[in-house]
Amino acid sequence: MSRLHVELPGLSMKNPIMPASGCFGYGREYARLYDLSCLGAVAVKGTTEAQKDGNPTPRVAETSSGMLNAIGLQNPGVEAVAAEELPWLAAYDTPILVNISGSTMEEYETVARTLSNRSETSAIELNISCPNVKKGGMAFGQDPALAEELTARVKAVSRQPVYVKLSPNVADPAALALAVERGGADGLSLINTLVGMRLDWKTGAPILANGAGGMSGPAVKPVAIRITHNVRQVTNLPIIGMGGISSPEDVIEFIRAGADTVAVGTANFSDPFVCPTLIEQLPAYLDELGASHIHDLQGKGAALL
Amino acid sequence: MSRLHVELPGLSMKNPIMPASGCFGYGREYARLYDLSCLGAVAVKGTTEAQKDGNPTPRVAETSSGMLNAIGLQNPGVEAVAAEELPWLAAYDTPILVNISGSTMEEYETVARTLSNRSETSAIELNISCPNVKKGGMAFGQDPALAEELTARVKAVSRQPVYVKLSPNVADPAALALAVERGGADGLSLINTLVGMRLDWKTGAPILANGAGGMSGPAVKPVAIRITHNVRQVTNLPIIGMGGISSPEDVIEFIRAGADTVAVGTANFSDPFVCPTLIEQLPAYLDELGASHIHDLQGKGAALL
Amino acid sequence: MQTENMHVVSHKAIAKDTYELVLIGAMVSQMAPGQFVHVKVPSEAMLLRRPLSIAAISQDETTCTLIYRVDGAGTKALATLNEGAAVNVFGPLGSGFPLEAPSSGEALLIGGGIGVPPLYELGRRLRADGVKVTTVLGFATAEAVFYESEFAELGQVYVTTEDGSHGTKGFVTHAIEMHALNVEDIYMCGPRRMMQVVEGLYPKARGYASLEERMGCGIGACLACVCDRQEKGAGYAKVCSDGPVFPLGEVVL
Amino acid sequence: MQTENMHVVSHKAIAKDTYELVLIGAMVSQMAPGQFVHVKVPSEAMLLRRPLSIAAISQDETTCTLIYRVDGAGTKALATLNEGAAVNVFGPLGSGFPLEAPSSGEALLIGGGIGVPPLYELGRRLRADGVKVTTVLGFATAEAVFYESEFAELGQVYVTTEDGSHGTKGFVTHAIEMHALNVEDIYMCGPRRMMQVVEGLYPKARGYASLEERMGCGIGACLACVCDRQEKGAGYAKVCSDGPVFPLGEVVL
Ligand SMILES: Cc1cc2nc3c(=O)[nH]c(=O)nc-3n(C[C@H](O)[C@H](O)[C@H](O)COP(=O)(O)OP(=O)(O)OC[C@H]3O[C@@H](n4cnc5c(N)ncnc54)[C@H](O)[C@@H]3O)c2cc1C
Ligand SMILES: Cc1cc2nc3c(=O)[nH]c(=O)nc-3n(C[C@H](O)[C@H](O)[C@H](O)COP(=O)(O)OP(=O)(O)OC[C@H]3O[C@@H](n4cnc5c(N)ncnc54)[C@H](O)[C@@H]3O)c2cc1C
Ligand SMILES: Cc1cc2nc3c(=O)[nH]c(=O)nc-3n(C[C@H](O)[C@H](O)[C@H](O)COP(=O)(O)O)c2cc1C
Ligand SMILES: Cc1cc2nc3c(=O)[nH]c(=O)nc-3n(C[C@H](O)[C@H](O)[C@H](O)COP(=O)(O)O)c2cc1C
Ligand code: FES
Ligand code: FES
Repeated sequence: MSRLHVELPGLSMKNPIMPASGCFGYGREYARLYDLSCLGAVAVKGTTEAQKDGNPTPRVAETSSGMLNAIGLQNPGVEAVAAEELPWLAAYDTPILVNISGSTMEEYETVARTLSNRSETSAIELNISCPNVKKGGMAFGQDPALAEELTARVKAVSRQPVYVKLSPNVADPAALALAVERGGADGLSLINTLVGMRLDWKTGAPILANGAGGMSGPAVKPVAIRITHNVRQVTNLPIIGMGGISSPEDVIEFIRAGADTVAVGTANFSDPFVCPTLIEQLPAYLDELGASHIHDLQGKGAALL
Repeated sequence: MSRLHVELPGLSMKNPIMPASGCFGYGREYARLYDLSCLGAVAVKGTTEAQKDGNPTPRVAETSSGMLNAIGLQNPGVEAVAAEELPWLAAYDTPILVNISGSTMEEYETVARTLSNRSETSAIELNISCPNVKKGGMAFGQDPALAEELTARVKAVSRQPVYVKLSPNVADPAALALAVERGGADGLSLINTLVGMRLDWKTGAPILANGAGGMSGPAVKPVAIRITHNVRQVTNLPIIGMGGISSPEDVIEFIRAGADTVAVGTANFSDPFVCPTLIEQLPAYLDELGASHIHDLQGKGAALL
Repeated sequence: MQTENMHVVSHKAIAKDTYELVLIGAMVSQMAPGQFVHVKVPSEAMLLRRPLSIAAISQDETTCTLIYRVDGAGTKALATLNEGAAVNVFGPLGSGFPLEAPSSGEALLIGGGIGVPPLYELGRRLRADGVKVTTVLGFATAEAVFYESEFAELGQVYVTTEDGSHGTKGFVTHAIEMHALNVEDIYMCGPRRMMQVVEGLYPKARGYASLEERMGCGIGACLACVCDRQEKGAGYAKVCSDGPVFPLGEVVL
Repeated sequence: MQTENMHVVSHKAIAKDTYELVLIGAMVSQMAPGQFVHVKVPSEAMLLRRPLSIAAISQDETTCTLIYRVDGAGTKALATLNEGAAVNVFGPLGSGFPLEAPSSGEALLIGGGIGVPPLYELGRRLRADGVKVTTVLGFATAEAVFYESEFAELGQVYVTTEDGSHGTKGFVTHAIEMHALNVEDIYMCGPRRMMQVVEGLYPKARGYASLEERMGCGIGACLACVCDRQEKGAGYAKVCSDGPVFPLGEVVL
């Protein structure tokens, strides 16, 4: 077993690097740049029951060491994803983490049932933290009782492990983590984007057509590290850490904070080759730290002592 | 009346620029660099009833386009501030916004009573959002009922207008704003720092001795703009906007979002002359935008329509 | 499609706030007119690359020319690059202009402001293939005008400025009307409003329009840069990968 | 105390990961040994200035020398500065070493690693005033050693390395013991651990220690850089403004 290999519910990963949901489509575009089989896993774009148009443009804006997006979950809908996208991506030798969204609990159930029944799906990532849709999305992720119920209902219909993706836009992320653990979550994805906004100083109009959007990139890394660290103190659930990762040092910082593996989002836009580059760079960092396996570096948290 | 003049409860400001609490001490150090009378106002370091030691060092860490601090409200206590600091600062021709903190409601009351009775105090800034103290601090700022009660109690003993400083570490900042408005707040300060953490990737130890700290600087500006904009939709209260301001464009972005005036914190560390520089630069920006007064640019929000 | 540290061969102001940046690198061999490159700004605080059209290509010298206007922080930082500096470029991206000679044998290039650059290499190729090239360039003021003489080498050029400080006063359509130009085959790039007016005035024109949208990935993965297709229910097109050049009639300008 | 765009006169590696940066500017006229400057890193994403000691001052040439070790991202970025480049400097800050001749007439300078720089200008001044200067410099390995010959011009120099690859194997205290150096008046700067050991071994020594702490403002306003005073209940001292140089016995090393 390689020193980068990570074994998590549903995800048998060659290495701890996966592109984050929404930053990598269904892999088709990046497959033109490198062989996706090198990746630890792929988290695909959020899928809803029906095809979704998303928000008007501009959908992205730049911020200091970060960006805002308000894509609004544009996606071709569950049937098209099942029929066209997953089979295509499954040709690569890498697990697929299928990110799902909805505006009602029923919609989440339908999408989870359909996609978890597909052999291509390795695990489900339940997005209860999207700040860019009017209904559902983040609301489920800000109320522990709703989050627990939704998790339980999705678990009940899902044949694959379920990772719940939490929002940083709450006073107490650890309480949400415990709620979804009670709901039966198999793992956690931390974090989705922080709600932010930028205005054009000349006109006063928001730069995003949607007004506000979700902030990602290195600017949010300290928030993500703190949430990962906090949550690791209260639960043993596997954690997929993310938020601003762009270097091997960042990957290790998340593992130190208690993540089991990581996802890389925004950095793909700065450097489209960032994922294979990180995979290539990590072993030398393990050497420098005298670690025989990446998990030797993992922060165990109070709950694991 | 100058085109930069801003008139707010207790604060008659020559211009909309004041240094933010905790980034400027009581002004003594910066007074060696320039004449503090040029400033719109000065927000002084948070004061508690007794002298407070604060946290062990390191107390600051750098983040991408931001910083973390965990000073822990080190201050000489209310008596020393009243006897030594305020009279000294009052020699300058600028209003003084006295930032107060506490670990119990009684402590807040005591500090507010003492300091609002000082003739040097122009207004009180009630800090219910400090992430760096174990007791009190942010807890009051995350629960609308507590925030309302605390505001009401401080208002009852205060002879000066009270601005309540809110935390961004909540799911719904507008709900907090409405709560403190019900409590009788005369104005709002938005925002305090976001909770964040950094680990040394080599050792896994937090860089701050305190573990977590408060994140400030340009990295958080989109969060601050969004909160300012959100809160402006629900209330007419005066808003002191802050979070990552370092340029005239930033000042205008906050005014556009609905702030009445702004505060500048972290930027003082990058450029110790940033406040006078902004004051000097703003008129040319008003010219460019064809604004005769800075408030011509102000975003009025839904509540003011 | 690759990333490469290209190097600055020359960099100079050619109009108000407008710079011509010549870069050398292996990537040039893959470039075609109408494609763009996604340029990393020399600042750690700016994560997003800037999409810039390829204005000229020299396969002999393995150089390409970008022309950009200093607008926000990123282009301001770009403008500080000295000769010899490395610039990280991702490209070439998008699908450019089809290079077949238009059926009328005449091409009308219509460029507005900072939309002018991609038309230049296109014009050179069409001209080399024997197509008659006519160009209409619209700018705000005389100070903003660039590449007038370069386009003049390809055929007749008409310049308009909004304030009349150079060429015809008014918009590109004024010049087209005034000189009764042949609008059978048009190639255009510029502000949306300009392209909408042209499309509205000449509904029978064949041709292509090159679009701009704010971008994330630049290759079709993030869905930042969508625009509506004209056909109802056909959904969105992605400017970065389906475009930036679209046949007239395909997407809503 | 001012901010100034100083300019790079020379910049070179003088040991492993260690650079000597000579800057020219008006601010030099205010500088004294033991003070530091707060240097803006050439990156927008790094907000905090880096405190660096003033290692040498030339009033004639209005230049000062900084010596720094590349450690994290900021010093890595500093190391890319070319001759002629502007560096924004805030300073001079803090209170430096008192320059009166020590009562014993002899000064023992004790420097560890990247704590060596501020001792150099101090040594030059003391020497110029007729004080007998002896220096002990501790480094990790031979590769890290710098300024040995510069200090040799001021008097006797003893170098120690942890691995024995140059000079005496061991720590600065080994050299002090081995050569039975006069420890009546000492001036030291280096790792906390080194200074604690020296203070512990020679409790009767008079002198000064220069401290390091992570800083925000650099002038005493933000309370980032505090250290404990030895006197119970006396509270904190601020390294940036009360120090960085403190008389032995004043603060907890
Ligand atoms: C396919 C394509 C080709 C282009 N070709 C050219 C060209 O040849 N010459 C030229 O001057 N400009 C061109 N542009 C526009 C150019 O990309 C923007 O002017 C530039 O990105 C602005 O960056 P900034 O740093 O000055 O502004 P900032 O406001 O700092 O940019 C912030 C963010 O917004 C984006 N952005 C801002 N304005 C635009 C815009 N008009 N279009 C797309 N993104 C924008 C930036 O890329 C960046 O991500 C092109 C755009 C596209 C999409
Ligand atoms: C008064 C004083 C004088 C100094 N003189 C010198 C000198 O002459 N030569 C030299 O090489 N070093 C000196 N240092 C240490 C030097 O400031 C740090 O090595 C440097 O700031 C590290 O920056 P970085 O970008 O490499 O590290 P990063 O880890 O990227 O720095 C991140 C943040 O932490 C701070 N930081 C990190 N390490 C230290 C440290 N050891 N001390 C203080 N802040 C730190 C940085 O200033 C920055 O704010 C001095 C420190 C102080 C307080
Ligand atoms: C353009 C964009 C689109 C995104 N779409 C989704 C999505 O569909 N579902 C989801 O759970 N997260 C989505 N995210 C959030 C990312 O998966 C990730 O949680 C976040 O960006 C933080 O990581 P980063 O800083 O590495 O980008 C999106 C992020 C970006 C930038
Ligand atoms: C070093 C430091 C100390 C601070 N101390 C206080 C404080 O005592 N009371 C308070 O209300 N806010 C305090 N703050 C928060 C600032 O006043 C301000 O709300 C925040 O930093 C955001 O603004 P900025 O990005 O311009 O720094 C402190 C911030 C910093 C960086
Ligand atoms: S920029 Fe990402 S899809 Fe076009
Ligand atoms: S660095 Fe701010 S008080 Fe010392």
